[in-house]
Order: sequence, then structure tokens, then C-alpha cells
Amino acid sequence: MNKAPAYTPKEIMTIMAAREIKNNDIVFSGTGISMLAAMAAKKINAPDSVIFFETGAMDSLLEEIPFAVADPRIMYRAAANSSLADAFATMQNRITGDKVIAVLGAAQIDIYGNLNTTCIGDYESPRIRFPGSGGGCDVLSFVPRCIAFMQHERQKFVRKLDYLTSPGQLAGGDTRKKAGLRPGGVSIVVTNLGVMRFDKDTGRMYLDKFYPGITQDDILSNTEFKMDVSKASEADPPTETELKILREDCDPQRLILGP
Amino acid sequence: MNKAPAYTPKEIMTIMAAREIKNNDIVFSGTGISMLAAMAAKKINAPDSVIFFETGAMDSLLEEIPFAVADPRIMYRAAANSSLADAFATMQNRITGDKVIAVLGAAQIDIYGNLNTTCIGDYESPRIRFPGSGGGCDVLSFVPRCIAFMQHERQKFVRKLDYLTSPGQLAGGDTRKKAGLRPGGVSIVVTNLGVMRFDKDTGRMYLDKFYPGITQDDILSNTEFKMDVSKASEADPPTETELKILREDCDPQRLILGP
Amino acid sequence: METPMDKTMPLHEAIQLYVKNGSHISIGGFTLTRNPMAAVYEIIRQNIRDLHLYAHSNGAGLDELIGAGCISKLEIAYAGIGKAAPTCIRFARAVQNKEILCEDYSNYMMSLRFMAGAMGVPFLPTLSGFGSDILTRWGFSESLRESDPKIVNKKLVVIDNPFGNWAEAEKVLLVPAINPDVTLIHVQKADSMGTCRIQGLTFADIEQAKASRNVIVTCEELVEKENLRQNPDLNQIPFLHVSAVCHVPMGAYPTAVYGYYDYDSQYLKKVGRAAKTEEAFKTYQDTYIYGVKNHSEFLNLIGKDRLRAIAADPETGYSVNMKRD
Amino acid sequence: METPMDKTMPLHEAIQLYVKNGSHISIGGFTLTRNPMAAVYEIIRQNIRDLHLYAHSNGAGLDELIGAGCISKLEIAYAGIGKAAPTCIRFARAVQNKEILCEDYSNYMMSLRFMAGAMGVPFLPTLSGFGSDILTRWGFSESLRESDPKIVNKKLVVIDNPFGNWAEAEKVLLVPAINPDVTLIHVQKADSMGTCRIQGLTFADIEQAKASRNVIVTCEELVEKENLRQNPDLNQIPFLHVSAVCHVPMGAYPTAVYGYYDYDSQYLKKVGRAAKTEEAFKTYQDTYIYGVKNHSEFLNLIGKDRLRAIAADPETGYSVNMKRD
Repeated sequence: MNKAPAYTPKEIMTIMAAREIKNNDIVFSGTGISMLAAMAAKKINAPDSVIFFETGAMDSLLEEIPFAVADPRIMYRAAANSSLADAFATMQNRITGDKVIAVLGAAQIDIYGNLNTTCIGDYESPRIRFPGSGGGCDVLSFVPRCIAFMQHERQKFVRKLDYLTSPGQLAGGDTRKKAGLRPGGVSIVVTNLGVMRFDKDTGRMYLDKFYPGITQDDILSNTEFKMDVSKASEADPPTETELKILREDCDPQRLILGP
Repeated sequence: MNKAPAYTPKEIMTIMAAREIKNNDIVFSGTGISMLAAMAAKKINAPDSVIFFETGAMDSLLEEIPFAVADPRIMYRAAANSSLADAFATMQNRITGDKVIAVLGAAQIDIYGNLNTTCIGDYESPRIRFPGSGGGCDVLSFVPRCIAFMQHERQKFVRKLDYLTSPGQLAGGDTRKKAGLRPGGVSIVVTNLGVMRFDKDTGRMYLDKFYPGITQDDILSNTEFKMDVSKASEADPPTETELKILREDCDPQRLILGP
Repeated sequence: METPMDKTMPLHEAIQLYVKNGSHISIGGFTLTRNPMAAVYEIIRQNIRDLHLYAHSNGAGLDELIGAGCISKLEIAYAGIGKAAPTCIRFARAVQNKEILCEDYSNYMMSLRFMAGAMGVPFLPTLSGFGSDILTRWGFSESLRESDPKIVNKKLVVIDNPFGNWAEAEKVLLVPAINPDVTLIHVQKADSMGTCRIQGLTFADIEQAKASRNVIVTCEELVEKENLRQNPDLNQIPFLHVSAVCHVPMGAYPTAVYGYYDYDSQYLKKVGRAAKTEEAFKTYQDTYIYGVKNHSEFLNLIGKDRLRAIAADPETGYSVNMKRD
Repeated sequence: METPMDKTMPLHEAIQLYVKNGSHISIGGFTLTRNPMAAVYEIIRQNIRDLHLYAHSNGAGLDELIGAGCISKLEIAYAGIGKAAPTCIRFARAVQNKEILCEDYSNYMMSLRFMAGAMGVPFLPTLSGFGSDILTRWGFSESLRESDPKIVNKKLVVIDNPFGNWAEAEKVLLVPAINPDVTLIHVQKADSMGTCRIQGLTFADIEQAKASRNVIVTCEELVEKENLRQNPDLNQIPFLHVSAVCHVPMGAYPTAVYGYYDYDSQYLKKVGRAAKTEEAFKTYQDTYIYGVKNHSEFLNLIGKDRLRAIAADPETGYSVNMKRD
């Protein structure tokens, strides 16, 4: 077991997502690990990226990790504090929306990157009720790129969602466009096992990277739908520098990273 | 000529309009004499009325007469400084809009209280071009009461407007409602000769008051359309108190009242 | 109908006056910040039932109201309280047990619905939600909609863009306006006429207030009119929208008020634990809501030490290095 | 396409870079306040032609642009400069002489059109304008609309309320979005990244900026980023909307900037008198616009005494008891 990675699943997930964020990106951030990924990108590889919350804060100075997108910690020294309406308009507006990359989580995902954050079971009498869309449906409707964090489990990577909360590629092909949506939806899925992307033509999810110590089979057995793993290769693990910045500068109390 | 009134036409017009403003009214004010009427009402008969501008200032503290609805003088010590969009929404919103009375001027008016502030002659190649609607069309669409200031001349009180900028009772009867408008439009016309109101059923203008020294005939000969003058009586002239407050507290430099 | 210039009154009177059984209400704030908790607790104490609640992401207040059985219908985008309860627990139970009727929207849709109400138009357009179950799955049936004039006839409507392909949109989704009977918000400063100043993010509070027939404001500080008028640019809600002003310091506790105090993550976690069973939640509400007469007694129960621990640092506006795990 | 963090540049470069012959532009301010006059003069000096101007009530700036022959098409709600020129004179002449094509809207319609552009939707609804000639009389013909993809296919559209009689509206009027190529605004403070703070009324500047593909900001004060971030609640336009920041003190002169200086009613009256004949107006613009290299030379021509006379009182934000008749 001398190949055992010197990082936790949450750490590699955060780093994988952070690497996708480019300098000057406007990063729409959900709660928890999404925030941490946005903070890590800013401190590691995209110093001029900007963190942005649906609640209306633009370019917050995050001296402490917020616990929600309405945490007072996001209001301190932002470029501007505004409102939900303003924040979503910035993403719906193509001129500014095209600069945004979203980072968020979900309870279920299907092969086309559609997300469910509403319920398991029937909508009228669900077995498990989740919080609902929040800004998820809006963001996936509006912005061109989105990173989704997921736990890689069969009951979460499903053939059919119990409820389609936030649109990915819908049924693939041109169905997203036909429905009235601009190009967008989930473009990258980061899990505890690997990184998935979407085929440009079919809109279907494929395995891009598996983490060191993880096999394609591990991923297939944790995915209910049939996923193309033929193009996959092993991910470059987090570097010492990346881990050091993440651990020491981003979440020294391990509020999000956990033990 | 010992009956000659001890006031100018502008003074009696201002006082007649001010008397129509009730305590707690939100007074949407245009420029010039409209502002002066709103200020006079507040100082004479409606101390808790509130002056409000389409540019977004609510309850401005007017220490000097503004020269336009964007004058910096309206921004000082207002309850809130906002925007055009906010100000018009306040009037379109029935809950708040129903508290508003508008005071404004126009270039032409017809028997139904429709206003023209756009042009004389053909719209595509007008003989005289005026500034246009501004907020006039919006206010007359939204709020239940409106005072219009006019110079009483035949070419201004016309059978047919050259351009219908702001809707009054349209063609009378239920035509306003049928067009999609809520109840509203001009309810009082104050001129240099008298005060006109509108019949509730027909929507037609009638003479309510003529000023001391003015006859019904003076008014008819200055009105192109046939106006009912049968219900008219002489107006109570401005009192000494009203004139004193208007002259000394509202416009001591006679910027609006003129010489 | 003259509007009084002084709208101050005790909170219990304001609630009694404006919130009735069956009222349609909305509450301000977002997840764990600036929820009007004192007003929410007072509604619970007055045992007002059958409320129809409009919410975007109004976490802590929403779950207390649902847990106390005050809500029968809910239109919502998100029910969570951040790290303390990623899904509001009494909310989830009530939906799973079909104790409340729930209809789902997105945060932007709910914001636009309040904005439409504030603007006095029947709907606003968006390009959000095409292809989603939010568009196709209705929480309120057609027959319920037909029988209740206070519920709009359709959840959402899609139309072709009447301006061709203008703004590169072929279709547009229309969301219907909301005009609540009462909106309850908690702000940093208000004057006795009702003009409000919110510090930090406004969420959808401004739109919710302006859309509402009546607005009850609780405030940290009741200030002189002159105080607010020194900078009108910072005042978002002018007095004419407001019905009642209630001075309730720490009126959003246990949620945060930027510049005044942080959220109490210990207390929120305790509520979250209690929310896991009906019995424990009843015991919790018996002690902390029904067991006290008003918000000030509730704060006494919490104790000065806790309140001191969450006091905001004057520079950052939150409690720096507060223990939060 | 990386956005630079430092967007400061000289005004003449910004105009050259973003305003082209045929551009669709909008300018901020209202009648005699916060018009971006330095930017307007620079457009005139650079002899940029065939501009399509979107305006609500942008008085002083609009009449200079029209008088200089820069504008070929105009969508507008109101052309006046307050007491100095109740109707903009060169505007009226140009329309009467059919030198420009003009299409009329109301102030709210224009505000909503910018707001729709800012929100990224093709239209917004209103209940204004039914029964008016604003609805029925188009300034741009159908054939012009068809031939120019930058002009929307219809001026205004009325639809039945798809939500029944919701909000007591049977019909709704839809106004089409505007997305200008460039918006020019003048603000009190900006930082080098482009975040802006407007003091006093914002008119429609925020919506105009957010609707626009490019935004040129001129500012009274170019401040450090840290300065603006001490109170994010006062900053209305975050940097991501802005293309260029130009430090131009008194850049709105002769219109007013709340807190900095008042309008110069003497100068505005002089321009108004000159505007009455083409010859006098040409002489005026030759002297005050073409005759100077930039705004600072123009201000020298005006002279320190006039500028001192209109300086704002720090308490009220305007020049108290200034001679205005």
C-alpha cells in the first residue's frame, strides 16, 4: 500500500475542480466544497479569478470560510453587495454570463448531466425530500461552464432522475437548444473517484480521469448508467504545493475538508 | 377695475392646484409650476404630503426650487434616492400607486383629457417638435389622480390631438378600461382662466370654476371643443395667507412665479 | 385612508393586526442570515394557522414555522440552513408526510415573482428552467388553482418570443407575480415612519416588501428620521411601503445580521438535532418559543455569554474566529 | 479573452477604441445632471458619425451630439434640459427638418428596455401606454426594421395576460430589450478595475451600463480599490461590466454632479441661445469643442471663477443660493 495517496478524497476533489478555473473567470460558488474549490483556485492557479455568490456579492474577500452563500463573511469588502435579482441577471445576461463558471453539488446526476436536488421518489409524496433548486436550475440554464461535485455511488449516478431540477444536456443531441436553453449545463463532474466530461455531439458523460489507485471498473460499478471509459487516463495527483496551499491557506481549521 | 385680483395668473394657478393635494398624498411632480404647486401644498394645506420625482427621489427636502426633476436639489435628505425604474414601479404597483397624485403640464389637451407633449403636425415631419412623453404617458397610465397645468388657448384645448402622448379617458365611456388601462388619467385641469374636471360617466371635460374677473365666455372662446360650462361657479380666490406662504416661503426669488 | 406618520408598535400587536389565519406571507433573509426570527416566533406563539408561505431560500425561519404547524401551503426554491442543516429537517418531514402542499421554483424565479409583484405587473420573463421538472411538475393542482382566487391559474407559462429572435431567445418562460398579504423583514435600521436601511446583501427583501400589501419591519435600531436622511443612497425601502415598525434588537437571532452579530451555529445545530424527532422538536419549541413571552425573554434564556460570543467585529461585520464546528 | 485588471486609459483612446461610425450608443444622466459631457465632446471632436442613440431624458449630451451631426437615429423618451431649454433645440430642428429618424417611447419604457438588456431577456412587460400613439406610431418603418438586424422587428407588442386576470391586468404591453454597443456614463468614483460608485440618484445608468457590450466610465475621482470596498453597499456597478475607466474631473460639466458641482445655468443658457441658429451653434461648438484638445482645455476656457461659483456645498451637495435666473 505504498501507493496510498497522501491526500483525502475531499482534497483531491477540491484540487481537481480548482484546476478547471481559469484566471479572470467569474466563479459562481455554491456552499461547502464548492466554496473551497473557488478559494483554492484563487490562491493556487487563478489569482485574478473572482468569487461570486447568487445572493449578490461580487468578488468577496474571503478571510474565513463561509457556511452558506448568505454568510456575513461574503459581504466583507466585496466589490459590490447587491441582491438575488442582480446576481442572476448577471448570469442570464450573455455579455457577463459567458464569463461565469459555476461550481455546485447535487444529489443525483444522469448521463446527460441533468441534476436532481429536489427529491427521491414521487414529487407529490417523496421518500426523501432535498432542499430544492436554489439557484441551481438558473445557473445551469444560463452559464456556459459548470463543475458539479458528486459522491460517486450507483444511486446517485442514475439512469433516470426522480426529478430533473437543473438542466444539463436534457436528452442529448440538440434537445437542450430545442427546449429554449442556451449552450451550458454541467461540463465537468468531479467525484471521489475521478473526473467526468461530456461528449460535444451526443451530450453524454464519459470518464476523463480516474484518480491514482482507482480503476475504470471501480467507476463503472458505482455508476448505474453505461459510461464510456475508453478515453480515460490517470489523473495527475495533487502536488505538494497545491495541498500545502489548500491545507494551510484555504481551510486551516478543516471546516470543509474534515478530518 | 377695483375687482382686479391682487395676484398673478401663475399664483392663482399654483394655489388652485395646491388645494387639490391632500395630506398624506404622494405627489408625483413634473418641472416648473408643478413643483411649485407641490411645495405650496406641503407648506399650506397638506403638511404630510410627500414630494416624489420620476427620477427616483422620495420625500425630498426642497430647500431651493429645482430646475428639473434631476436637479441635485431633489437628492438632498430624501427618504431614499433610487432610479427611474424604481420610481415608475412605485406608481405601476397598485398598492403604492393608488396613493399618488401627479402634477404635470402639456402642450395640447382634448375633451377627454388626453395629452400631447410630442409634436404639432405630422409625427414623421412635425411642424413643431416638443420634448416627448418623458414620464407623462407612464404616470397617466398608472395613477388615479392627475392635475394638468395648461395655458388656456384654442390651439391648446383642441378637438383632436396631433399626437396622443399620454392617455386620459381616450374616447370616453369605457374606452380607457377596454384599452387595458386602470382608472386614472387627468382628473383636474388648471389653467390661467379656470379649473376643469371630468364627468364620471362620459369622461368629458367640464368647467368647474372660473377665476374672479373671468367669464364662461372667455373660457369657451379659448377652447376649440364644446365644453359644458353649466355647472361652473366662481373660484374662491387665493387667500392672503396662501399668497404670503407661496411668495415668501416657496419662491422668494420668483424663479417660477416670474415677475 | 390616511397613513400614520408614526408606525411604531410592539411586535405582538403588529403580528395580531396584520397576520391572520390563512394569510399569504413572505419572510425576508436567506438561509442563516437576517431571517425575521422574532416575528416568526411571535406568529408561532399566537398560533396562527393555515399560512401560505412564499420563500426563496428562507431557511431558519421557514423550518420553525413549518415545525410549529403554521404553514399549510408553500411556494419555495430552497429549504436549507447552510452547514447546520443542509436540508431543513421539519420541512423535509412535512413534505414527505404530505402535511403541507409544496410547489417548487428556482431562486431566480422566486426573486422575479416578488419583483413582478413590486413592479405591479402580472409576470416577468426569464430564460431559466426550460426542460426542467420545475416547469412541468406542479405542486398545486389545476382544481385547487381554480377554487382559490389567491393562487394563480398556472404555475409557469412558456411563450414564443414575440420579438422574433431578439436577444437570441426563441422562447421565454414567464413567472407569475406574487403579492403577499404580509411580508416580514428584519433590517439594521428603520425610522418611525418606516424607511429602512439594510446593510450588506439585500437578498430579495426589497422586492418582497414592495410587492406586499402590508409590511412588518423589525429593526436592530430605531433611529431618528434625520439619521437615515443623512445618506438617502443607503435607504432601500421608503416608508410608503411599510405598515408597522417594531424595535426588536437581535430580532434575527439565531441568524446573522451583518455588522451586528453572527449566526449562532451552536444554537442552530441544537435546533437541527431537535428537529430530527417530532417530540424533541416540540420540547425545544415549548422551551424556547412558547415558554417565553417575547424575544427579549428568549434572549435572556440564551444568555449574555452566547450573545457576546457572536457579537460582530466592527471592522469585518461578523464574529472573527468564532468557534463554528 | 482575458479582461485586464487595470482598465484606465485616456478618454480619447477609449472613445477611439469603442465608439465607431454606426455604433449603437447610450449615455447616462438625466436632463441637466451627470451627463457624460467630456465623452460626448470627445465623440464630436473625433467626428464619429451615423450613431444610433438610445436615450430616456438625456438632455444636454443629446443636444450636443445631434447639433454636431453625429446622430442619424434616435430612440427617445424626452429631450429637454430643464429651465435652460424645455425642449432641446437642435433636437427639435433636426426632427422637424427630418435630419434624424426618431422613435418615441416613455421614460419607463426606455428604463425597462435597458433593464431587459441588463437582465438578458428579450423584453419586459408594463401596463403603460395602452391607447397612446406611442404604441401605434412607429418612427422606424417595417422595411427599415427588416433590413437592419440591430433594430428589433417590432416597436412594441401587446399580448393578453397568459395568467388570466392575475394582478388585475387583462393585457400587457411588452417593450423590447436594448443592448447598446457602448454606454458612456459619468460617475463620482471609480477604481482602476472599473467598479463604480454613483452618489445621489442613479437614473437608468446602472441598467444602461449592465445592458451594454462595452462601457466607458468617466469619473470625478479615480480611487484605490480598497477605498470603494470599505462600503460595497454603495457601489452599484461591479467591474465586470466595464471596459474603460477615464479619470476626467468635472467630466459632466456643464451638467451637475451631486456632491461635486452644480449645473452651470449661465453656460447652458448660452448654449441654448446659440442653438437657435445653425450658424451660432457652429460658432459655439467651434470655440468650445473643436477649438480645444480635451476637457481640461475646455475647462480652462470656462475659467476658474465660473467653476468656483458652481462648486457644491459639502452639506447639501449643490451650490447653495447660486444665481440661476
